[in-house]
Amino acid sequence: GCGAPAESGEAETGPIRIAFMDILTGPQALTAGDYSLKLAVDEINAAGGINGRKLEYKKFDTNITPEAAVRATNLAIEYKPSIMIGYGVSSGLRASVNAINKAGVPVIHGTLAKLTSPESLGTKLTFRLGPTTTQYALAANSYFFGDLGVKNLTIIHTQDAAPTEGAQAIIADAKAKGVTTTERAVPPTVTDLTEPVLAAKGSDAIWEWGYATTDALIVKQTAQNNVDLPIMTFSVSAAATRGLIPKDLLTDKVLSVSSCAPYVLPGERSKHFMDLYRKTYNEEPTDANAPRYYDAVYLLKAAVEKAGSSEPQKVATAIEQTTLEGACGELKADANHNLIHDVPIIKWPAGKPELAKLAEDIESDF
Amino acid sequence: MLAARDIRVRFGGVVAVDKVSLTVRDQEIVGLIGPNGSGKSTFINALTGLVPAEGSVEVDGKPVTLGRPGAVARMGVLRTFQTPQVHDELTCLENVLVGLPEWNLRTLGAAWLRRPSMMRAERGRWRGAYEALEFTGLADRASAQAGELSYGERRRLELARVYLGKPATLLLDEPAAGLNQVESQNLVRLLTEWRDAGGPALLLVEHKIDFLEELCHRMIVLELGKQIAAGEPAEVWADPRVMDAYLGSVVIDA
Amino acid sequence: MSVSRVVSEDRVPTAGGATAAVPPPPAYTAHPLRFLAILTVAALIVPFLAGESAYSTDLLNTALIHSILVLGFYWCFSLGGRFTFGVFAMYATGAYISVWAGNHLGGFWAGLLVAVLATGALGCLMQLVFARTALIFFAIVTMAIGGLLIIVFREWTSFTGGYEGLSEIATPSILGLPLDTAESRYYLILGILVLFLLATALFLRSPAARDLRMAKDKGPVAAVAGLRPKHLQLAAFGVGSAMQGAAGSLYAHNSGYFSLEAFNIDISLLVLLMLLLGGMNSMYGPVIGAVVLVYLPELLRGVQDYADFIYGVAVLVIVVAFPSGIAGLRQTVERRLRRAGSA
Amino acid sequence: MDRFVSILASGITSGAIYALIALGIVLLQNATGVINFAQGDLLTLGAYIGSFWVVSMGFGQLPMYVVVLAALFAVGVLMERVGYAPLRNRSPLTIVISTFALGLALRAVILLWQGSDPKNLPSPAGENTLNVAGAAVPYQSLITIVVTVIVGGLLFLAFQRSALGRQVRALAADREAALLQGVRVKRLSPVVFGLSAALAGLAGVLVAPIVSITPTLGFGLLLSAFAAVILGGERLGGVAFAAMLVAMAQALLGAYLSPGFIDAYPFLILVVVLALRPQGLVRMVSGVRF
Amino acid sequence: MLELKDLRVAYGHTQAVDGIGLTVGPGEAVALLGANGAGKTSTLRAISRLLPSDGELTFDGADVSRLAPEELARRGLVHVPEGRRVFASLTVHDNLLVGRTAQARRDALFSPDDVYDLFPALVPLRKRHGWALSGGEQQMVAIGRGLLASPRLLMLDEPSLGLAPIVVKAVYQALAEIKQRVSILLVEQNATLALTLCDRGYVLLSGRVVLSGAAAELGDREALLDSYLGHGGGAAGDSDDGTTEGDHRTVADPDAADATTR
Ligand SMILES: Nc1ncnc2c1ncn2[C@@H]1O[C@H](COP(=O)(O)OP(=O)(O)OP(=O)(O)O)[C@@H](O)[C@H]1O
Ligand SMILES: Nc1ncnc2c1ncn2[C@@H]1O[C@H](COP(=O)(O)OP(=O)(O)OP(=O)(O)O)[C@@H](O)[C@H]1O
Ligand SMILES: CC(C)C[C@H](N)C(=O)O
Ligand SMILES: [Mg+2]
Ligand SMILES: [Mg+2]
Repeated sequence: GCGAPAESGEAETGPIRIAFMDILTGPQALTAGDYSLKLAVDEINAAGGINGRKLEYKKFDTNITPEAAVRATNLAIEYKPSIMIGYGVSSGLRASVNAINKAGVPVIHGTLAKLTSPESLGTKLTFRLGPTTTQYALAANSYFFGDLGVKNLTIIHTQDAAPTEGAQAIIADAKAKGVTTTERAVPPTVTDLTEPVLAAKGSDAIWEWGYATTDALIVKQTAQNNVDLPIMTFSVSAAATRGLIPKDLLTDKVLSVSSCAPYVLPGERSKHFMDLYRKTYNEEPTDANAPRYYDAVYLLKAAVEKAGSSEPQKVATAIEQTTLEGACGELKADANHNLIHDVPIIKWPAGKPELAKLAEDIESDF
Repeated sequence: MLAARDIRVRFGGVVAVDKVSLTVRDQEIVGLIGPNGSGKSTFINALTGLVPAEGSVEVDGKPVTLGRPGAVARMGVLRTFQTPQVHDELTCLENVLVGLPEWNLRTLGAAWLRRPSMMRAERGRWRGAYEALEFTGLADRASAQAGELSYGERRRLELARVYLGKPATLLLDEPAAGLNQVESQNLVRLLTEWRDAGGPALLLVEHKIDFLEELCHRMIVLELGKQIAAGEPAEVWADPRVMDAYLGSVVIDA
Repeated sequence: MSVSRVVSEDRVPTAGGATAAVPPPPAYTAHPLRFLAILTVAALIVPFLAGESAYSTDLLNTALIHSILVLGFYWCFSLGGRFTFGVFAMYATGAYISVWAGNHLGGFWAGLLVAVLATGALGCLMQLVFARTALIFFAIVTMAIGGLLIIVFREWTSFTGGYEGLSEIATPSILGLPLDTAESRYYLILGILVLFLLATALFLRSPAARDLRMAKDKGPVAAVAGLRPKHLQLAAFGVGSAMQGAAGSLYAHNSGYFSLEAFNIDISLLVLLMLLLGGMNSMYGPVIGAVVLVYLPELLRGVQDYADFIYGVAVLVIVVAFPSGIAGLRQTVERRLRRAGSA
Repeated sequence: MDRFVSILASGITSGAIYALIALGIVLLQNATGVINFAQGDLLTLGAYIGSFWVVSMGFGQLPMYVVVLAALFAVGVLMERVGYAPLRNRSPLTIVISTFALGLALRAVILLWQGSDPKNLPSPAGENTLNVAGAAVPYQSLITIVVTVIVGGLLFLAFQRSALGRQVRALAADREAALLQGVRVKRLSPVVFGLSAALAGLAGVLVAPIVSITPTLGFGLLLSAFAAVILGGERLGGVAFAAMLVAMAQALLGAYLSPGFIDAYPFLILVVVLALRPQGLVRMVSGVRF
Repeated sequence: MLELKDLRVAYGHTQAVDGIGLTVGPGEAVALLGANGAGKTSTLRAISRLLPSDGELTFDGADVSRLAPEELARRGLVHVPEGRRVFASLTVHDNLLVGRTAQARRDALFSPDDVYDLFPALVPLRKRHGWALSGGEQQMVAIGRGLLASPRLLMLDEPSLGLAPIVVKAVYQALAEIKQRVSILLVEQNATLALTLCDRGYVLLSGRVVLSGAAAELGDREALLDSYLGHGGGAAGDSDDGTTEGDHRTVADPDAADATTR
């Protein structure tokens, strides 16, 4: 099969196509990503498009299995996009990399594991719009160890890929800084964290890396068991905005580390995004993907303008050289094609998110 | 020859068969009777391994492991059931074929690797099965599904299955139940002719007295799992305990 | 034998082997081999019609691999009478073992062979240990075993790569010719599917198939007739498991990369759905079901939010109205018409 | 000590939830001879309806229970009409498959209605806890346990001791013979489906305040409930007891062996028990005699 | 009380019941006789509405051919089916109590104790599950269950099947007793026995009535046997029942036919 790079000519005059790759169906489906991508596309088109060309996008369901991701990728390539935005699961992206390479289409994705670094993937085409597991770990640890002086840390994480990798990074960093750690791995579907919570009783803080559901569980169960410690979670913002955590349990001891938090970031673009999103959809963006895909479209715009072409390969090269002030902060590709370098830590006094710290210039080893 | 000694079957607190011993010699027809629930079917189930049991069973002098379905079958002892057991979705012919004890060329390996010999053997078997159906008068239903048969027809199908199995000893659980007088008579004749032609020794469980009377050489009577009488039919019928427990003081008079 | 027949003499097949009067059992009146040949030829042509895109080739290969997987389930369930929810775990086991053996014992064919043997043995073990477990309990216990196997695979990352997956996978080859394109692997997978279908067809036209039916539906009755019902069911479950393992192996070597996410209980559901839709009383049911349910979601991409709902309803409709699936459509319709006519 | 009590309390709470699911399964199993694989999804539906009523609509907690029970009863009746009534004469496995399909459809409907974002349902008792031997036991756990005990007891009386219960069991044992005895299948079987579904819904609104509501919430709990059904020998009392056993084993093994395998313990229990005792711990009624 | 006209039952292409007409009056006992496969069971099942059938079916003067089986039972047309069909998972006592369901609002004719009196063998088995019972014990439970329904018309399909002679006697005595209050439609292989109880009888062959009349007339052995064999009633002789064909003579031997009459 030759899903070949878009032939020039027609390709340089017609609309610029974006393939949006995400889990669109099933229990793991995400919705806000699609919403914010659409925001950016509509905004750009309303302002006349890119170099006078309209943006057009189409959604492809990668689901959670690598198999489905490959199929979605193959189909997406037939759509002849200038870029693919999305991919929520590392292994799905990894499985699709052959097809991506063959087609030569750049990808902006939000996965966080080592598995999807350009080196592991063996490609120059992928860009990571979001921190890596290492960046998350280091950023949160810097707040814990530096700002709060934590000496004894309990880490509770789900057993799947990224949380396990993240936990390892946290522990390695803690060891280097002389902090003692206790680790508990639990299944993602866990419904009872009593034991890990009790195990954390002697420590200074809890680092919980899982899902919105486990975030809610840990906050509720620490409260029930009178364990009053700072808790760093991976996505409490999602749990909080969805109301999974009772309001009175949200305090400044409940923390979260986020890939992109326009609701607390001071930048212009962040405020603009939040206003636009709230105005358009009349709700809060509930997952961290949302602002990222908004930024991804603007990154494409900047790259196409820089390259003067929507040809995928040229776009890829241009992204490497682009710097963008986005809703998530400053985006700029480093040697590992990671675009984000400042990671926000958020706290929740009285149920309202507040920036606890912006951990700046956090670099990843992959 | 089938020899069972001190067979005992317990279900929790219920002793359904209590130390029953019995021998069926070649060519012999033995009746096993008794009131309802006296343990006749359970006894047969014990011999054929369908319920766990204590005691010992020998076939032609060789011991049999109890509690293992099929152990006696491979030594030439076959049976029928008091409620006819056939496969509703197989044809009558197929139902009979399943009763063939010959193992050769009936395995997965033969199906894949030894087709020609397998097919040759198969054709021979169809003939045998068809003859068995003819023997019990079901030949014209050979390709009908067994599920379409009436109660009495199922009985005959079961009989055809064991017929094909050429048993040395046959245990029949109420073979005449559900047959009318004429049909019972036919069955009597069928069984005698079969036996006379070198057929199996029979152990008969039945409630039809005339049927037993015509066939049996000896009879054994159970009550509450225990043997209460044994001997020639005439002796047994005359036994007052059998009268009381089984026949009722007056024999049914039409 | 000198027993006088109850039926008049003229109906007795005359001596000397004139078996004309003996109706052959239904299994021997069908022509599965001829149909299989036609199907194979058709399948050889399909790639030329489907066009050459990575997308359509991938779909074709997936449909074939799923056909093998469902055929394995058909052996366990339709033939062997043992309902297993562990298909997804067998599939995974086949994949992982095949990759390992392929890398350590000499390439794809060694991998496939070891995977087939290992999953076959695992299936036999399961069937042996739980031989006396009742039907629905067995379904549940296979679900549990599947869950346990996946947990083992999750923890044993040195063997499985866990969620990071495996990418060092031997490329299949035939006579030293590497099959490094998906197009070429189509023929490999097709070959193996046809081989399995042939094995199934030969089995169905054998006395063993008949014995197995009796064994699975009337085990004790078969036993006291002298059959060994448990042996037969064991063989069927083993063969079915081995086919599921083969499907896993082919999946692994065809995809070139996979991770633990590839295996979850949804696969067992999908396989069940495929068999039901295709028809569980025909050896072509698995193929029909797999093909339809690989392509259907692609057609439904436009309304994918409703896909699961449509599936659920589809199964209900099939179960209620077409108990013998697409393969049995003709019989079902005929029966309907007959009933309508006689009522 | 307080650690042990806390773990015990969380175990008993899970046990109560498993018991409610398992009771629903057994009720239906006794009435139809079929194990309902949609029971978990019914639980999920109950939780979502509860959350919708309380969180989205802002209505009261107490009426919520009534609404959920009524709604689930209706769904159960509907299930009977679509997925069971047309299949009554077919093999139990066919009906099992149809419950599976119903579960799938139900999950899909939930997804369409509520999306994949997790939802919550606050406890009527808030986050308050009761001090038991130094350990904090949430009121929600107490509510769950008490409700389960009451419902289980009522069910036992209704099912084991009343004419209605007898008719239901007769229906499962031999539908045709039951008809010949005048058992009104067309009224009875929807009622049983409704009751069973309502039990699932109840379990849903009891478990929801403890965890978050996701589309797969119930399906995840289903296997533990199955373990209870199998261990308990398909009798109401036995099953409730077995549910406790499974949950306690899970909680204690999780606490003292490894929490990482909490999801493996019900599997392990099932596999080990069935390997040793193919009929389950308590011998269940076997249908065949020759 | 019960009246059938031109009842027909077909299984696919086989016509199992081919236009049967039959009446059972109040307080009357009627026997339905015939060889294996003659269509007796099919007839009863059609009456109970378990099988789809054509023809007229009136019970108590009302057309019941559209009624559901359970409603028919509740009106008092109670069927003790072939094959016993005891509820396996219920105890003996519970089995009997389920029988009461069909009693509906009629006065009770029988109590469980009456059944235990009739079948003393069941007394120690009260708590035993249906699946553990012996064949004959099941038959007793099935009959007892039917009696507890307080039937107005009792249909029995081979009630003596598998029962010890002493119990058969008891059953027939009981039937003779209730005959005054309950009409009976009896399918029985033991024709002699059936005709001692019944006032009238019908003999079926291949789904048709080939002989009918008062019990005394039918008691004439020759006519009865002939009709069993398909020579008496003018119906086509091609019974699909092969057993009988070649054997006419043997069977007609008066001694051999002297069935259970000892
Ligand atoms: N599994 C069991 N559990 C408990 N009791 C049982 C079991 N199986 C059989 N019984 C009891 O054992 C006794 C013997 O039963 P069996 O079937 O052997 O009687 P039978 O002599 O064949 O009677 P029939 O002539 O009525 O068929 C009966 O009382 C029966 O209830
Ligand atoms: N489900 C079925 N499908 C097809 N044919 C059937 C079916 N049930 C019965 N038959 C046929 O209909 C005819 C009448 O059967 P029925 O059961 O009414 O006979 P019966 O008079 O009760 O016989 P028996 O004395 O053996 O019980 C038989 O020839 C039988 O083969
Ligand atoms: C898709 C998820 C892995 C995103 C994650 N919740 C984040 O905050 O970046
Ligand atoms: Mg018996
Ligand atoms: Mg009959």
